[in-house]
Amino acid sequence: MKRLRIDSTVIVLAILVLVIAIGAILVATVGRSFFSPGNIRDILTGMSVLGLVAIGQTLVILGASLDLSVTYVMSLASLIAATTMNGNPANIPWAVTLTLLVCAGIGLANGLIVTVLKVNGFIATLGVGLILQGVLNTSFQGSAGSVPWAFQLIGATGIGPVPISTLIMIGLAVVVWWLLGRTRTGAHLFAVGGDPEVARLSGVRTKPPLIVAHVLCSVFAGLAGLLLASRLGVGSPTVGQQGGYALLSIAAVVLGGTLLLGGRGSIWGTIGGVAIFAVVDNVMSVMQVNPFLKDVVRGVVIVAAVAVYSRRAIVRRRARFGPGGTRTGGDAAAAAAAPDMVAAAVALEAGAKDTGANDTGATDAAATDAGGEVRS
Amino acid sequence: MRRSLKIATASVALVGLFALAGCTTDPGVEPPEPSGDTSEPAAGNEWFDQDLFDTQYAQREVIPEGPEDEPYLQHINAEFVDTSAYASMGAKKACFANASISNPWRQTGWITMNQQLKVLQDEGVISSMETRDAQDSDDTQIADIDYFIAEGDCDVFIISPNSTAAMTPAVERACDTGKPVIVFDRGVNTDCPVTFIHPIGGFAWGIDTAEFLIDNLEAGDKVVALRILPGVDVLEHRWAAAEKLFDEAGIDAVDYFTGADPAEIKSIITDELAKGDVKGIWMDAGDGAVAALEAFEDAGVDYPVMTGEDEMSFLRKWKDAGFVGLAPVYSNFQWRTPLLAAKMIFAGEQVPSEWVLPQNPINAEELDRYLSENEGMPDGHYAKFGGENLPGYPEVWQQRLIP
Amino acid sequence: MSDVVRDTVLRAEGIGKSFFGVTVLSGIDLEVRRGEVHGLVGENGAGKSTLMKILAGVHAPDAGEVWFEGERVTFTHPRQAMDAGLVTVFQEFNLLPERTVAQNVFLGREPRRAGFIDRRAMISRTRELLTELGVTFIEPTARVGSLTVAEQQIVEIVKALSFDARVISMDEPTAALSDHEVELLYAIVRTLTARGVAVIYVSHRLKEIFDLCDRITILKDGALVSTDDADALTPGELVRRMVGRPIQSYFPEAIEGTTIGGPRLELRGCGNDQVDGVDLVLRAGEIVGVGGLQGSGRTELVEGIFGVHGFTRGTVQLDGRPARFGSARSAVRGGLALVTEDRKAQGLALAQSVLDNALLVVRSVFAGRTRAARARVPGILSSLEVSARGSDQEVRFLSGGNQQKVVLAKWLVTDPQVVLFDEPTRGIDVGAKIAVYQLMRELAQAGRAVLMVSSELPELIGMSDRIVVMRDGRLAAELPAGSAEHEVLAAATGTTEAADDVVADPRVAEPGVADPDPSGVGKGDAP
Amino acid sequence: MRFLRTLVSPRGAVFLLLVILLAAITILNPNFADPGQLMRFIQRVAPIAIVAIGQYFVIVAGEFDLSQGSLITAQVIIAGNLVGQDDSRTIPVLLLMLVFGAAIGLVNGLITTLLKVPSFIVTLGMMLALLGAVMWWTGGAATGNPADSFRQIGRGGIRDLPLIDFLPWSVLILAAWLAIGIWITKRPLGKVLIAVGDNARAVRYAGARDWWVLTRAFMISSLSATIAGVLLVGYAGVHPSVGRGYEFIAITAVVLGGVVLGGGRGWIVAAVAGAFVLEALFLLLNIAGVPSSLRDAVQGVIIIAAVAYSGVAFRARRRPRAAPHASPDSGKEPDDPAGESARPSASPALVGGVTPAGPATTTARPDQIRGD
Repeated sequence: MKRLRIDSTVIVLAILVLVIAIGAILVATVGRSFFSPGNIRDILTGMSVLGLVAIGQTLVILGASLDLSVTYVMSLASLIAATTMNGNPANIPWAVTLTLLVCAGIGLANGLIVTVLKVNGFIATLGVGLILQGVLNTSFQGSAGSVPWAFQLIGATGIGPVPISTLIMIGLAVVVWWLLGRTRTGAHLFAVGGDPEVARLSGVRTKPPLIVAHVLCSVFAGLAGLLLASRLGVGSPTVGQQGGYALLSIAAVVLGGTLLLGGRGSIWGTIGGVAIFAVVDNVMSVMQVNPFLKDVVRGVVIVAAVAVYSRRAIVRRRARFGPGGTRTGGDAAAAAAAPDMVAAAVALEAGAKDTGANDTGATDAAATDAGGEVRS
Repeated sequence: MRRSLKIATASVALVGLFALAGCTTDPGVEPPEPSGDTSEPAAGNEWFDQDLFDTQYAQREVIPEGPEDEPYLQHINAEFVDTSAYASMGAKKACFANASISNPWRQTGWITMNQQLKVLQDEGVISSMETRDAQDSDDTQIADIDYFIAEGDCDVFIISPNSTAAMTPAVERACDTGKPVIVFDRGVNTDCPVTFIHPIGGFAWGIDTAEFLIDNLEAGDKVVALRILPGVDVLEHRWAAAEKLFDEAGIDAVDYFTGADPAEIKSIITDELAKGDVKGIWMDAGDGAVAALEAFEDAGVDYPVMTGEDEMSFLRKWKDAGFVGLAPVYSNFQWRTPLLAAKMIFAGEQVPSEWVLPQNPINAEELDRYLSENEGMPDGHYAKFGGENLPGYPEVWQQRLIP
Repeated sequence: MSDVVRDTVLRAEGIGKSFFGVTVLSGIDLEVRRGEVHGLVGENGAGKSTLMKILAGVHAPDAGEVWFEGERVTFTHPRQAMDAGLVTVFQEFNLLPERTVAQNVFLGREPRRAGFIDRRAMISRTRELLTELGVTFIEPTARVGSLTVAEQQIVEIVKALSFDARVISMDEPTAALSDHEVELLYAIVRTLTARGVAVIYVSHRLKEIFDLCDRITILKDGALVSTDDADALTPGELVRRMVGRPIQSYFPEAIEGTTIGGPRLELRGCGNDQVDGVDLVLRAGEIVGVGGLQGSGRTELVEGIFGVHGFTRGTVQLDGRPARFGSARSAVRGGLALVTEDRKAQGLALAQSVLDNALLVVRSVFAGRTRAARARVPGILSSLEVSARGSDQEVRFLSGGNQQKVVLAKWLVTDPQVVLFDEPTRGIDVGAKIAVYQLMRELAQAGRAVLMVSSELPELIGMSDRIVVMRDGRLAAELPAGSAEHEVLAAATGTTEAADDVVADPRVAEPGVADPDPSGVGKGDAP
Repeated sequence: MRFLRTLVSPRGAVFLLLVILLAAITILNPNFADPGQLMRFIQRVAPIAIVAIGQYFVIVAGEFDLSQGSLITAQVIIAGNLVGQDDSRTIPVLLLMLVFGAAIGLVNGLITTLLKVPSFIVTLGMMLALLGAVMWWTGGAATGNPADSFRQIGRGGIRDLPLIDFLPWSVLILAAWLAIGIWITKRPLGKVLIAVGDNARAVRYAGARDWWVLTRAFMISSLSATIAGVLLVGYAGVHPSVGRGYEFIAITAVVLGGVVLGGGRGWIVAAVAGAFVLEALFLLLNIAGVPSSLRDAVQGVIIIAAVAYSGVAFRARRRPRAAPHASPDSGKEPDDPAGESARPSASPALVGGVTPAGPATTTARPDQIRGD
C-alpha cells in the first residue's frame, strides 16, 4: 500500500544516466568514444576535486548553513602542504596533518561564528573567505613550495581508467555516508537542520553538530587543496578561485537533492550531482564547444535539473474523493490501517483482561461496545 | 536507507576488485630527473631574478634575425636545435591546450592563430587542430593535456600554460610521448619541449616602461602602479623589474591590485589624486588604461606620463589626449609562431630551442602608423597582432568571431 | 476503583506559576499513582497545559515542589523529565518528518555499539515497542512524514515508552483522531496501565475521561477544584465544578432589525478531492454554523468555498450571479473573507506592525484603495478594542485575543459580503471571544452572510441561526437554531442517540436538554 | 535624544559605522570634506548603492539574486557594442537595456515562483548563463567605450554650481532611484513583499498573487543592476570584468544595513547606508595606505563584526521583559498566549445581557497570558 517512495537520490542518478546517454551520442557524432579509458579518466578526474568539496558542503547544507570560504581554504591548503613538504618526501605526513589541522581551525572559526555569534552562514563564511584572501595575498606571492614525487603519485596515477584521487573521494564519501548514518552527531545534524526546536526539546545540543559540520567541510576543502597540490606539484594562491568551487559545490549539492533549507539530503545524491557536472563539462570539451557557451550550458543544466524534482517536494493532503465524487474510502492510509487497528485493539483488550491487572469498573463497559456507541 | 546501503557495498566491492587487478601506474608517468634550479631568487621581491633581468636587458638591444616584415618568425640569440628526428610528410594533427580566452589579448591572439591554421591546412601541413580550453584553471589544463596524451592521438602538442610551475609535470608527460611539444606565452620549469616561444619577457617590459617614466619624471615624483592580480609570473616579472628601477631612480612608486576592473582603477586613481598629485601611471597590462586617464580628467588635473599597452583603446586615447606615453608590447603575434614552428619541425628544419620574439614598445612616433594600420579594429584589438598578411584580414578581426 | 492501594509515582504540591505578573496557576496539588489513568480536565484557559508543561520541565514553577518516585525533583529541561521517566506527548508532535520512525524515537539518545549507532538494535527495539502496543502496521524504517496523524501519535507514545516512562502525560490525544484510531488509543492506554505505567490524560472530551480515567482532577481558572475517583463523579457534577458559572448568556443575541434576507452565496453539488455533494445556501443576515468531528472536512469546506483549495465540480452563485473562485484572490474580489483556523501560520505576518497586518488584504488585492482603507483602520481597531501600544507595534507582541482581532480588522477593512470563520475563538480570551460574537451579530445585522466552523458546541448552538453538520466530507444533516448539543453530536457521529445517555446540562437555563460536552478544543480537521 | 537611541539600536548600527568611517577618512585626508570631493565619493558609490537597493527588495522577501553582477557586465557590454560611436543610438539602446533587464528579472522571478526552484540556484544559473551568452555574442566584449553622450550619464554632471562645484548625474540618479525605492516600500508592493518574507502562507491566504509580487521584486533587482550598468559604462568604461562580484557586495551591504537574510525585516535606507559603509571602508583603507593584500582581510573582519553586533543587539532588544527564568516563548509552544486571562472571578455583568459595547473588563495591558 505504501507507494514506492522515490527519493531524490534515485532521481539524480536517473538524470545522470540520461546525461551520460546524451553525452555518449554527441561524442560519437564527433567520432570519439565516450567510454574510452582516457575519457573516463578525464571525467573521474574532473569529479575528484569538486566531489571532495561537495561532500563537505553537503554536511553544512544539511545543517541549514552554507560555506562560501571553501575556495580560499583550498588555495591555502595547497600552499601550506607544498611549502611544508618542500620537495622532501619525509615531511609528507607532517605536511598533510598540519594542513588538515589549519583547515579544521578555519572550520571551527566558521562554526563558532555561525552558532555562537549567530551570524548567517552566508555572511560568516563570506567574511572568513575575505580574511583568508587577505592572508593568501600577504603571505604568498605566487605559487610556492614543491610537492615531492611520492605525493604527486596520488594525483597522477590510477588503476586502469580510474584515477586514485577518485577512489579516495569515493572512499571518503562512504566514510561520511557511514558517519552521517551511524553516529549521533550525524543524526543530530539532520535534526538540527530539519527543526532545531524539535532537536532542542529532545535534548539534542543544537550547536555541536553544526560546528562539526563546518569543521569537516573545511577539512574536506583542505583535502581537495591537497589533491590539487598533488596534481599541480606546487601550491598556488589562486587554485581555489580558478575553479569557482564555492558556488559550484553548492550547486552540485542542491542538484543532488539536498534541500537548501537543511534537514534532508544524501551524500550519494551530491556525488550524483558532481558526476552530472563532470559529464556535461567533458562532453562539451570533447565537442570543443566555445568556452563562453560552456558557462551557458552549465547555468541551464543547474536550473533545469533542480527544477525536475523540486516541484515534487510539495506535500499535498491525501485525497478523500475521486474526481467524479466517488469516495476513495476516506483518508486512504488511515482507512487501510483501520482493520489492523481494530484487530490490535481487540487483541490488546483480551491481553489486558487475562492479566486482570486493571479493574473492571466503568472501563469494561466501554471496552465491549467497540461498535458505534456515542463517542464525542 | 537500504538503497544507499546497496550502492555503498557495491562501490566498496568495486574498489576491492580494482585493487586485485593490480595497480597500473599510468604509462606516461615517471619520476622527473631532479630539476636543478630550486634556489630561491634574491630577497626583497621574490620574483626578481637578477640574471634573467640582465639577459632580457641585453636582448632588448639585439637586432632580431629573420624576415623584417614577419616579426613572428624573427628570433633573438637563438640556439638552434635539430628537429630532423620529427621530420615526416603528410598532414599532421595538432592538439592545442589553451589556458583561456578570458581577456581581450588572448582573444585577439586566438583569432589570429585560427587564421594561421587555415593557411597551414590549405598547404596540407596540418590536417586538423583539436583545442581544449582550461578556462583559467591549472587543474583543468592538466586534465586536458592528459586527455590529449590518452585520446588525442596528436602528432604535435601546442601548449599555452596557465601557470609555470603547475604545468611542468603535465608538459613533461607530453614530452614523454615522443611527439614534439611546443610551448608558448608562459614558460614551464622544464626544457623537454622542442621549442619555447615567447617575447623577450616581463623584465624587458618592466625595463622599457620604467626607463621611459624615469626619463620623463624627476626623482621623488609619485608614480601609481596598477597591477591586475598577484601570482601571475608574467605580470610579476614586469613589476619586479620596474620596482627595482624605480627604487634606484628614487621614484616614489606605490602599487595597487585592480583585478583589471576599470571602476576599481578609477577609484584608486581618484583616491591617490585626493592625497596629492600623481605624476606617472605604470600598468602591468593595458586593461582599464582609459579609466585611469579619465580619473585625471574628472579631477581636472593634467595628464600624467603613462605607460599602457598596445591595445587599440589605449592607443586611440593616447592619440586624442596627447599625453606623454609609451605603449609596451607583449607581441600578440606570438600566437602565429607555434603553428609555423610545427610546420618547420615536420619539415625537419632547425628551430630555436628558446624562440625569443622581438618585443619593441610603440613609441609616440610609431603611434600614427599603427593607428592607421588597425583603423577599423575594435578597441579590444592589439596593434601588433601580426595578422595583416593572413586571409580574412581585416574583417575577421573587426567582427571578432571567436571560433 | 480497585481497593489495592497503589504507591504514588508522582506528587506535586502547591504548584504556582505566573507569567508577566498574571497568576496562571496557584496552589495545585496533584498525586498520580502507579498504573492509574489520571484525568486532568478544565475549561479553556484553566491552566491544564501549563501544569503539564511544568511537569514536563518546559517551564519551572514559581512555587511548589514535585516528587517523582519518592524523591524531590526539579526539571529545568524536558529531557531531564524524560530521563527520569516522566514523558509528555504534546498536541503538536515533536517529530522530524524527514526521518524514520526509529530515528525519531531514539532522537538524542541513539543506542550505540563501539561508538557507532547500533541501527539494528534501534530498529529492533522500536519494532519491539510497537508490537508491545500491538501495532504491527507501522514500519520502524518508514518516514514519519508519510504516516497518518494517528500513526504519528503512536510514534510519540513509543518514544515515551522507549524512555521506559513510569508516567506518560497526553495533551488532547484524540484531538485529531477518527473513531477507530480513538479505539486503538484506548487499548494502548489500557496496556500501559496494565504494565504499571501511570497516564495523565488531559482532554475536553468527557466521554473519554469517564471511559478511561480512574481518578479525575478538575482545574478552574488556575486553581485546583477537586480530585476524585471517577466513580464518585457524574458528568453533570464534573461539568458544574469545571465551569461553575452558567455561560449560556455568553453569546450575544441577534441585534434587533436583523432580518434573514435573500441568498447571498449558493453552492450546488460542489466538491473536490476532500469534500463532496455540498449543497449550501448562505442568506443575508444569517449565521450558519458548521459542526462535525475532527477530520470531517469542515476546514476543507471553507477552503473550498474560498478557493484556496477550490471546488472541482458543482456550481457556485454569488448574489444570483454564477461565480467561480479559483483562488483566494478571486474570492476576496468577490467580497468573501476567510478568518483562518491557525492565526500564526495563515493569518498574520508576526514581525510586521498592527497597521501593516490590518492593511495586508487591501494591499494584496485592492492596492488602489489602500489610502481610503488606511483611514478606516483606526476606527475598526478601536471598535474591536484591540489593545496595543500603537498601530506600529509588532503583532508578535500582542496576546492571542488581540492578534485575532487584528485578523478580523484585516478582513473588515475590505467590508466583505460573505464572511467565513474557521474556529474563530480558539485559544483567545473571553473578552476577545465576545468581541468576535459581537462582530458576527453586527455583520448579520448589516445583511452580510456568515458561516462559522466551530468545535465548541455551546458556541455553535449559541450563535447559529442554522447548523449544518459535516461527516466524512459530506453535509450530513441540517439542524434548526437552538437544537441540543447531543443532536449535533448524533448528526456528527452518524448514530441514533439513545435516550439514557442524556445528561442534564446545568448551565442551560431550560431543564433537561443536552449532555454537557464542551467538545474538545481540537486542532483543525486537516491532520 | 530619540535619534541617538536609534543610532545605537541595531537598525541604526550601520549609520553609526558610516559616521565613524567618514570621520576617520576626513581626519586622514582633510580635503575629503569639501563638497566637490564628497560628490565624487557619492558618484563612486552610486552603482553599488543602486544594486543594493535592488538586492534589498529580493532579500526582504526571503530570496537571493546572484545574477546582478553578470547582468551589469552584460549590460555594459551591450551598451558598448550597440551604441558604438553613434550618439543618436544612445536613447534607443538605453530603452533596450531597460527592457532586457526587466526580462531577465521576469525570468528569474517566474522560474523561482512557478517552477519552485530555490532562488539561490535560479540566479546562480542565470549568473553563469548570462555572462557566457554575452561574451559569446560579442566575442569577448572587444568593442571599447561607447559614444560620449552615453557615457555622460555615468561620468558627467552639472558643473560649477555655487557650493558643490560639480553635481554628477549619478548622484541625482541614485537619489531618484532611492526615492522610488522608498516610495515602493510604502506602496502595497513593498509592504506585501516584506509580508511574503515574513509569512508567505498568510499573504497567499490574504489573496495576493505572491508569484507576481516576488517576480516584480526580481525585476526591480534586475532593473537596478541595469541602471548601475549604465552608470558604470560612463564611470569606468566597457570591460568584461566590470560589475564582477557586485552581487556579493550588494548582499553584504544589505545585511550590514540590518536586513535579515530570510526576509521579513529591514529598512531600504539602511541597505543603501551599508553600500556607503563598504565603499567608505575601501576608501579609508586606500588612504590609510593599508597594503592592498590586507584590505580584504580587514573588510572580512568588519563585515562579520558588524553583522554579529546587530544580531546580538537585536536579540537583546527583542525580549527586554524576558521573564526571570528561561523565557516562556523559547519552548516548542508558539508564544501564542492562548487562554483567557485568569481574572479573579467572572464578573456578574457577564450573566446579564451583554451590552453591545462588550465587556468593559478587557485589560488594557498587552496580556501575554499563558493559559490552557
